[in-house]
Order: sequence, then C-alpha cells, then structure tokens
Amino acid sequence: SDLERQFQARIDAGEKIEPKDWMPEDYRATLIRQMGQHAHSEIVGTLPEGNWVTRAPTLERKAILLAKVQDEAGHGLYLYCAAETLGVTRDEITEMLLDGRMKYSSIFNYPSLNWADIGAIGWLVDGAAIMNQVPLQRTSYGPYSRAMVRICKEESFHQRQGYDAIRACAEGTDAQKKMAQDALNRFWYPSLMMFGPPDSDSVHSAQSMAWKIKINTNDELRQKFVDQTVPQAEYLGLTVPDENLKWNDETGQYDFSQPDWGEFFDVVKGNGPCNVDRLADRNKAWDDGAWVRDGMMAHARKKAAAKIAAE
Amino acid sequence: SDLERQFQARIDAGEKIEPKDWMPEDYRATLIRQMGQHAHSEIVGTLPEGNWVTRAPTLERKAILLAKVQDEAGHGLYLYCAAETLGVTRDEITEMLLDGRMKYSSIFNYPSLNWADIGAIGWLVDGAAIMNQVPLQRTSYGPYSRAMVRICKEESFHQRQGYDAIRACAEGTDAQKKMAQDALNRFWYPSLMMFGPPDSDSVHSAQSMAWKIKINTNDELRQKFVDQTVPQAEYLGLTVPDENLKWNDETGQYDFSQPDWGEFFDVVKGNGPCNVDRLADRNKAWDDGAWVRDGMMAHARKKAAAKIAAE
Amino acid sequence: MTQQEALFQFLLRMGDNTLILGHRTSEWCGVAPVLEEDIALANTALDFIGQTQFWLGYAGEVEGKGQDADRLAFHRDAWDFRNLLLCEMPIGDFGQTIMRQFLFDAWHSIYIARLLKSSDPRVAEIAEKASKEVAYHLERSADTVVALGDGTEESHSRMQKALDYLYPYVGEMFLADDVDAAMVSAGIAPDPAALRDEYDALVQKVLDEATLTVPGNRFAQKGGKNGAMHTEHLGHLLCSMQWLQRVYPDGNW
Amino acid sequence: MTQQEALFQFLLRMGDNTLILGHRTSEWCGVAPVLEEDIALANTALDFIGQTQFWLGYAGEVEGKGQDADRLAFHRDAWDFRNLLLCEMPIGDFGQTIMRQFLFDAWHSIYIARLLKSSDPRVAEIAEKASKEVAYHLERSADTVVALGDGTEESHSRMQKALDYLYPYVGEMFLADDVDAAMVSAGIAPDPAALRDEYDALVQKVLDEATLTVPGNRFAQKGGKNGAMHTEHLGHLLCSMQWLQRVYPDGNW
Repeated sequence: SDLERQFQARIDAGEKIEPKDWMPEDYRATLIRQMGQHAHSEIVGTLPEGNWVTRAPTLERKAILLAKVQDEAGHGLYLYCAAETLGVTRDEITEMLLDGRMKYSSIFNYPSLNWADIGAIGWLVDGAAIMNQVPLQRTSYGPYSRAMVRICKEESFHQRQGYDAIRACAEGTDAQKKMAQDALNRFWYPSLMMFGPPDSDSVHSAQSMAWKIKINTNDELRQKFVDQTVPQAEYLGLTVPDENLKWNDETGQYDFSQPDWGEFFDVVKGNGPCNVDRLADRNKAWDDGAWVRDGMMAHARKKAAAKIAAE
Repeated sequence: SDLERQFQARIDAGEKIEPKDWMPEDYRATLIRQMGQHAHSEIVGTLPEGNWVTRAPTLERKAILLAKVQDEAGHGLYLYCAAETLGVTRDEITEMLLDGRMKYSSIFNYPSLNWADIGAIGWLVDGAAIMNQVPLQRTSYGPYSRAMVRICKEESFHQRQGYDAIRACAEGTDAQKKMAQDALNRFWYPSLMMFGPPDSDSVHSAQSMAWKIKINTNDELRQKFVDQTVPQAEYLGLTVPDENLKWNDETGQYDFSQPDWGEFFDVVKGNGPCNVDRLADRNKAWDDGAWVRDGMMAHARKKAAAKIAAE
Repeated sequence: MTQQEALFQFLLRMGDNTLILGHRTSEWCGVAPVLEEDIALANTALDFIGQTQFWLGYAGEVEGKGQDADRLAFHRDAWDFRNLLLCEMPIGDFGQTIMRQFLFDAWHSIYIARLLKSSDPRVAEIAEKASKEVAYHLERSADTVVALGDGTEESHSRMQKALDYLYPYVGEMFLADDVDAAMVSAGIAPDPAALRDEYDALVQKVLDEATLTVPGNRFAQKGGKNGAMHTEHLGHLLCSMQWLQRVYPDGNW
Repeated sequence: MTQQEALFQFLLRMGDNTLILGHRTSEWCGVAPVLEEDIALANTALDFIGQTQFWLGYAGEVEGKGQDADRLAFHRDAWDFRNLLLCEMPIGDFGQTIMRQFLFDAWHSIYIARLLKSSDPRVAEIAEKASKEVAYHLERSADTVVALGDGTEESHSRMQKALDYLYPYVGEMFLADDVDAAMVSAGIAPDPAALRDEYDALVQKVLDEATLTVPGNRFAQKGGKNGAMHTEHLGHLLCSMQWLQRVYPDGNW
C-alpha cells in the first residue's frame, strides 16, 4: 500500500518513527515482541544476580551488584514505557511473560553457581547484550532508540564491572581461579547462543532488517563477540572451552565451534536448567504483590477523589 | 460426696485411676491441662532444636539430634493419646495450643543461638524436665503414669547426650568454650523457672498434690536441680551466672539467686523472645498441613468404603 | 569500659544496623511487588551498604586491631553483632518489610539529625553524608505505609498485622546503657531515651494518616544492641551473608 | 580416570545423595503436617545420615587423603558434590517432599538391591545395612503418595503438580558415564541405564494407584551426579549445612 511504501521510505531515509505515526501492524507487533522480551530479560536477569547479592564477598562488590540490579530494573521500566507507546500496557505484557506467551533471554535459564558467575554474567552476558543492543540505538522506532541510548551507556559500565569482578577471581587464590574458569566453562556457549540461531536458520530477520528493528545478522554479531572476548579471556589467563578455537590469519578473525543448537532449542522450549524456577519466582512475586498494587491503586483513587471533592 | 471420698481413698492407697473409672471433673480438667501442656511442650520444644538440626557440626551430632527430635515427637504422641483417654481429641487440644488457650513450657520461648545451646537444652532443660517428670511416674492417673515411665527413660538418655555435647564444647577451642559459657549464661535462669514460681506464689498446688498429679513442690525440685547441676557445671569448667551461688554447709545444699520472676510472668503472658514466632511456626505448620490431613482422611474413607463394598 | 571501647561499640551499633537491614532489604532482589519497588528497595539497600562502609570502617580504625569494614562485616559471629533486633527480623511480606523500614527510618532520621552535631568530627561527617539518604528513606517508607494502610481492606489488615508484629522491637531503640552514657558525656551521640517523644509523635502522625492503630503494649524485646540475646533469625542471615568469606578466607575479591 | 578414582566418585554419589536428601528431610523438623509425619521424616533423615556416614567414610578411605566422612560432608563446595539434582531440590510443600522421596526411594531400592551382590565387599556390606531402611522408606513414601494422590481434589492436584515439577529430575538416575562403566566392569555396581524399565514399572504402578499421570516429556535435567552443573539450590543448602564447620574449622564437636 501507499502508506507502507511511505513508511518504508521514511525508514530508509533514516527518519525515526514516533508513537503517533502510522505504522504497519506487523511492525508494531514485532516491536512489542522485541521490546517486551528485552524488558522481561532485564527483570528476569536480576534473579541469577539476586542469588548472589546476599552472598557477595565484600561490601563494595555487594554495592556494585545492587547498583547493577537497580539499573536493570530501571531498564525494564524504560522499555515497558517505550512499549506502552505502542498501545500495550505494562500489566498486559507482564502477564504475557508470566503465562509463557512471551519469552525472555534464554541465558537467564542458566544458574549462577559461584561468585565468579556474577563476573561472567557482566563480562560475557552483558557483553553479548551490548553487542546486540548498540546497533539498536539506531533502530527506526524513536522511543526504542532513545531507550537504547540510555541503556547502552549503563550496560557498558556493567560489563566493565563484571570483567573487573572476574579478573579479581582470575588473579586470586587457586580456588578463585577455579571459580573463574568454571564460570567461563559454563557461560561461554550460552553466551554465544545469545545472538540467536545461525543466519541460515533464523526467521523474522529479513523484514526486521528492512524495518531497522534489527541491524546486523546473528552470525556477524557472534563473530564480533568472539573476536572481542577471546583476547580478554587470554588476558585473564582463562581457557575458552573450545578445542577448535584458533585465530585465522586469512579471515582476520577467530574460528570457533558453534554452540549445541539442540540445547538452545531445548532451553527455548522450556527445558533449560532454570526455566521453571525463574518463571515460578516471577509468578510468585507477581501474585504475592497483588495486594500491594491493589492497595496503592486504591489509595491513589481515594486521594484523587478527595482532591476533586476539595475543589 | 461419697464418690469423691472413695476416689481420694483409692489415690491415698496408691491405686491407679483408669480411663473408665469415675473421677472428679476438676481432676479430669487438671490432668487434661497438665498432659496437654506437657505434650505441646514436646512438640514446640522441637523448634529450637530444629533450628540447629540443619547446622549440626558433625554427622554423628546431627544423627543424635534427629533421634532426639524423633523421640520428642513420639512423647508428644504418647501424651496426646493418654490425654485422649480423658475424652479430649488430639485435634481439640492442638487447637487450644494454636489459639493460645493452652500453654507450653515457657523455656521454649527462649532462642537457640549457638550450637552449645543444643547441649545446654539437653543438659539443663531436659535435666529440669526429668526432675519434674520422674515423680510423675507415680502419678495417680494410669495412662499418664505409664506414659511417663517410657518418657523418663528416653529423657535421661537425652540429658546425657546433651551434657556430652556441651562437654565437647567446654573442652574444645576458645570459641567453643565461649559458646558453652554463653549457653549456660542464657539458659541457667530460664531453667530454674521451669519448676514454676516459688511455692509461696504457686496456685493449684495443694489439690494437685492431694491427687498425686503433682508430687513435689516447686521449690523442692528447684533446689534439687541446683544441687545436681552446679557440680556438673564445675566439672565442665563453666561458671554458673550467679554471684550468690555458694555451698551451705548447714543446710547441705547450695544457696542460689532466684530467677527474675518478673521476666517469668512476662514470658508466660506472651512477651518472651520467641513466643510469637513459635506459635506462628506451629500455626503455619498446622494450616499448611491441612490439605495433607484432609487428603489422608479422604483416602482412608475411600479405602474403608471399598472394603465394605467388597464384603 | 574505656572511652575507646565505648566508641567502638557505638560505631558497631550504627554500622550493624545498616549492614543487617541493608542485607534484609537486598533479599527482595528481583521479587518486589512492582518494578518501582524493586528499584526503591535496591536503592535503599545500596544506601545502607554505603553507610555501613563508613561506620564499620571507622569502627575498625577505633578498635585498632587492623580490622577493616569487610573484616568486621564478614568475620564476626552473631554474638558480636550490635544491631537492633528490629533490623534482623525476616522480611516477611512486603507489608512487614516496609513497616519495619518506616519504624527504623523514623528513628534513624531523628538519631542521625543529632549526630550532625557530634563532637566527633568523623561521626558528624558520616552523619552528614547519610542524612539526605535517611530523609529520603523516611519520606518514601512513610508514604508507602500511608498508601497501604489506607488502601484496600486487605492491605490495611496486612499493615496492621505487620505493625503489631514489629512494635515490640521498637522499644530497644530507646534503651540507654553504659555505651550510650559514655557517648552522651563525650558529646558524641544523644541519649536514646530522650528521643522517644519525638519518635512517638512522628510515628503517630504517619500511622494516623495510614488509619493504623499503634499497639498499646509497650513491652520491648531487647538484646540486639548490646549483643546479649539476638533472635534466631540473625544466625541464618549470617549463614548466607558470610558464606564466601568464611569458606575462602584468603580470597581477594 | 583410575579405578580408585572411579570408586571414589561412585561412593561420593551414594553418600552425597543420602547426605543432601537427608538434610532436606531434616528441614521439616517440627513443622510437618501431622505428628506421625514429624516422626517419620525425622526417622528417614536419621537413616540417611547413617547411610552417609558409611558411604562417605568408605569414600574417604578410598581417596586416601585422610578425609573422613565429616570432612567430606562439611568441607567441599557445591562443585565437588555428586548427588542427583533431585536430592537438592527444595522441600516445597509436603506433597513435593513426599513425591521426591518416592521417586528417589523407588530408584534407591532397585539400585541398593543390585549392590547387595557387589564385588566390593564393603559396598555389599553397606548396601546390606541400608537395604531394610530403604525398603521401609519406599513402602512408606509409596503409601503416602497413593493416599494423597487418591485423596481430595486438592491433594490430588498438589501431588500431580509435584510430580510434574520433579519428573525432569528423574532421568538423571539412569544416565551412565565413565564412572558407571568402571563400576560395571569391576562388578561393583550396576549399569544405571539398565534399571529404567524396572523403575518405570514400579513408579507407574504406584502412580496409577495414586490416580496420577506420569508426564510424557522425558527431558532429563542433569549435572548433579557428575558435578558439572548443580542447581542454585545446593549452594544455599550448603550455607546452612556447613556453617559451623567453616566458621570454626578447628572445632572438636
């Protein structure tokens, strides 16, 4: 249709789409799905971190982790607000998370088992997330683009802090070194999975790239991540758990093993180590908190009514 | 009345009263109160111990503590059964515990704060309990008397084990010695309170003694406890927290300070350190377990019905 | 007790309150009733951990045995903690958490205000740094208590239940002992007993607005600030809080 | 991997199963739904701790580094534990506890029966000692699962929920690895994979009687018996279980 052509032309010209602008229903739906998943990931992602907030090794590390968790809840808030500009309420998409209609990043279905995992999450998981997110600062939807600018700034801060935490372990006692290596062993492949399936198997991609909702392909980003991360691991004296990993002089990048995509689809289907517990934790939080939300709402209504009555 | 005189004559002659025998209503009510409180104490008493079952220092100590807790639940069961012979159901007196109409021993309203407390509970609390209970093996009500025979045998085993546990602490490292002394400091006076208020302030006593529901006075038993316990503390190298404690050559027993009876009545009134939490824990266990009891009952009915149908 | 020992105890009390309450608050990570509360609770915990670093850091200096804030936080057993019992009570439901926060914040704001004029410049400096945070905490917890007290029937009853449960732990804030006497005579800190009227007025005002009833029974549970008898809850808290440091005492984090 | 190392791992697996499940069971102390269950749960925990002493005691001897059962129980971090994930899952409600107990007991009874004929006389001896307890556990947990599955609507639905939650942790019992292969070839222990049919038949029979539906999805969570990836729950369990030993490593209890 003409509207669609005009819409695509605006995107091609690098213009931002704003909430009141006309947009194709698929564009709206795809954005809601993507932003919702991103928001949910911020929220669910605080669970493996919360698992170590109460066991952080120093007051300083505990403070850093609390600040990070606070930021992530904030990111969730920006993104839910940005999604609301597309006509879906925060409660609606929250409920879609809770009943399994919407996903969150599968990486959070892996457990955090030792303190170095918190470092690994910052270093690898936030690192991979940033690689996915930096291009989204240029995404076509204005509110999303602006949210991503704020988020990316904080994420790269988190990544540096994560790297610093795992560095302290890698440079520490033998037990600490073992923690760091154990964390890398468990988080390496799941991090590679964060870029999604190989381009050859990826759905949704072409249209999303035309709409500038997605900017790079999965494989491009994965390669970039490996190329950035391997030297960092080497600097830490840690071994990437991939026997096939080696620098390729011809391509000027690393050759590496693909993750187990069978495992990836298992986790997506709900069979990851923590899927059930994560969703149960979020559902419990939501259900247990219903009286609080209701109470706050009721009080706000009373106050508003009293104000009107007084006028 | 004649019945009452005959009843008292039987007791005076050392006969046991059995469930189907006539008895004064006050005798029945007093026994229900006393046996119910005793049963409840066994049950509530497992809470401060449960608090350290999960943190016992060795597999052996953990096994000993589990066996003790199991015995105590068993004692609760004997006593509830004995009380049922007086025409009150286990559920009825359990509910009287849960809504505060019936008490349990106030000692369990004190917290178990370090591992040596588990030793102190065995040594002092079970020690005081035994002193209260041994005479009750000769109590006039048959089922109660027989329950007490079984209970006393196990209790004195527990006491020895408790003493052995605190002995290990007292003979251990400085930190362990500190635990043992700390435990004695906190449990000494509450243990003295277990014999009840001074005879001068004690209600119910005269009638209960005539009925042989109570055999010795509070002060007699308290003195006996002090005389038995002080040398044990000395043997452990621990200091009884009483500046006035000293051997009296004339009386052939120890002089000692009375506990703070104000505190005693505060705890009885519900203001002890753990009253609220203990009762909340028991209520939660009862409420959370309702579906289990209902389910078991329903299944038993189905099975019984099936059996009848098959006959 | 020397003046130095008294000052050390005073600083432990301040630092343990914020450490333990900060820890409790951090238990909410990821599971608050609404996203704004996730943020607020993380922020409160963060403020408290920051204040802990100052108080326990100074405590370690005063003690003079080479213990820093981390060492004091993670290598003492329960009997050496000096926090108010109120701070170590479990988080319970959100109502219990926010009611405890309010009961503490009200006292904290009044107490910290006095410490601004402490004769000990380090104490005054820490109080100065903390005072804005503390004022914000109070504003927020009071607002939330009012909203939930005067919200639905259920939220009202949960808040009243929380208040009834926690009120016996209020009295300990105003018990004065030798340590307090030493601080008063040195002009370092106020007499706790002298603050009760101001506290009661503040609390009464907020709870009135929240349509909640202050319990009549003023019986005070005690034993936290002098360490004589903590609750059973503290030991379990330490199991988590100190796990890593106890298992890997040589770690460099 | 030497034969000795394989035997050590095998013994850790046996001992860690009973240690961790025994610990979980002991968490019920004082709060079971009915007094008879308080007694039964304490008894089960007690049996498991006793079995742990045998398995880990022998494990320490085989390892030959001077570690006794207590040292192994209380001084390893999560990554060195070799229990099935099933054993470390939280107690949940009573339904979850008793369903886990049944799913474990069914496997345990089949497995222990094979160990009676172990070529290693110590293994056979421990299995002999445990076998009566294990048979009793199974009888009791199966009866309770039947009663609650075929009880009220609520008890049925709670038991089905527990089964659905725990079933993904069943598969790990039948995964065989190098350690198992070494045990099989030495005649010490059976091939776990070969026991599944017998297990399925036993479980199916009881769950049928309990009117419960065995989940169709056989996806197996794994990583416990080889230690590659425990759940987040184990670390928290160790915080309590090992607290005293970690804080007071020189203690003599």
